[in-house]
Amino acid sequence: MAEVGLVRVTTDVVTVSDMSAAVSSQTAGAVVTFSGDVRDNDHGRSVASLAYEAHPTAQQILEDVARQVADKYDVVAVAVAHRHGPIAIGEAALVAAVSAKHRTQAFEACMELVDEVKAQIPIWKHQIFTDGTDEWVNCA
Amino acid sequence: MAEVGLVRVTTDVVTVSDMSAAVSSQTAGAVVTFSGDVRDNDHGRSVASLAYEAHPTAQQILEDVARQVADKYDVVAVAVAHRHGPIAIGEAALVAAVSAKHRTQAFEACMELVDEVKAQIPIWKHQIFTDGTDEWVNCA
Amino acid sequence: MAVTVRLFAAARAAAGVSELVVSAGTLESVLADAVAAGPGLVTVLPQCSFLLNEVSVREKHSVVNDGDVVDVLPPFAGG
Amino acid sequence: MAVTVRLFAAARAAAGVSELVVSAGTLESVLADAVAAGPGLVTVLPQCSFLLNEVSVREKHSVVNDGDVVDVLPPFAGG
Repeated sequence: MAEVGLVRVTTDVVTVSDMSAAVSSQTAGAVVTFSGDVRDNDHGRSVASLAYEAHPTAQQILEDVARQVADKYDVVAVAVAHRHGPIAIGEAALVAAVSAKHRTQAFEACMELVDEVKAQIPIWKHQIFTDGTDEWVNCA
Repeated sequence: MAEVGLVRVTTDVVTVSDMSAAVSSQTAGAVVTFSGDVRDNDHGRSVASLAYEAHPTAQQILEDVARQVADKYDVVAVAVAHRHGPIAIGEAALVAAVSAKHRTQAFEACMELVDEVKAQIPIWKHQIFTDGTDEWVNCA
Repeated sequence: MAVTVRLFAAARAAAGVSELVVSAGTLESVLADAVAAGPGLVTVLPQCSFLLNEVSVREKHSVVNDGDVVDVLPPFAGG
Repeated sequence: MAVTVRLFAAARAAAGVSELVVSAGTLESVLADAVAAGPGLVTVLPQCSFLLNEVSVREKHSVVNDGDVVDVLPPFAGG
């Protein structure tokens, strides 16, 4: 049974190195990581700054998603972290890592982990553009 | 057109951090990395030590593969390194990173990069088992 | 006692406050009271999902008792 | 002059040497001479691919001239 190595909703900087270390294992031959980084533009508009807001249940839901993916795939360990609060352009908002004996499982589980976190985690993204306007992403 | 950030056949330690740094970009929202690490067992046999041997054309072929993947996918940058010489258990033999605007392209390009490197690079793996026997992998 | 309505992200921005206190009733009556207290909510609510005491609730006729907490969640945008 | 045969990985291990010098001819004759010089090669060669001056060569009747280099490549195992 796969291990859930590290799952964190945090205001601290999150890094691929930390996630990778959290899933490292002598039995795993393959480690796949994902980093979703904050960009300075969105749909052609220039982003000045942004922040994420997390619901109090976000940590629990992130743990549930990690457990589901760990149970579904033939992997060794999974780890995932989502940052909230203000984030500087270029820094990571979401980082994930999966280790497995074989690379196909590691790639597939990491893809699904990222997809499911993005679908399920109760977190919101607020962007302030360089023209002074702002937007809550996905909220028309 | 995607950038080929760093391509290296080397006896030095190779790390996901270096590859990730080599593909980092303000325009890329997603970075996917792969690390293929040396294991202490193979098909149930205990591995004491191992080394990779590289053909003189390995660097050129790795560059060709990286270029092909960079041209095929809608990505920002790719980087890949393969180590040769003796490698300690737990260290990486092959590391790769792909950055892209969107995660699907980053995952798909990184998977294909790793598949193609494994298929095309003229490198051989020699394992010495704890029982004193040895094996050239894939050579019956 | 009464009911606490917690507003997040775009819902908080639209209402101008992060919490409202309204009367017990049904989810429907609670949300109607919330819109009365924070009229800006009217454009955001149709996109929102809701939690009753941190458990998802979809049925507008669900009973909301004194002491309950209703969360108003705009569409998520993690990652 | 003659032809240099470079042996890699399992091919080198089987022959006990990393290079052999044989006469010009065809790929087939070059490989036959290599097996004569390093009999252990006989079990490895059927799995190998070959380069002529670092370009892939498949046809056994390809001409190999004095000064050419033939590489014997066992199945790759990178990654």
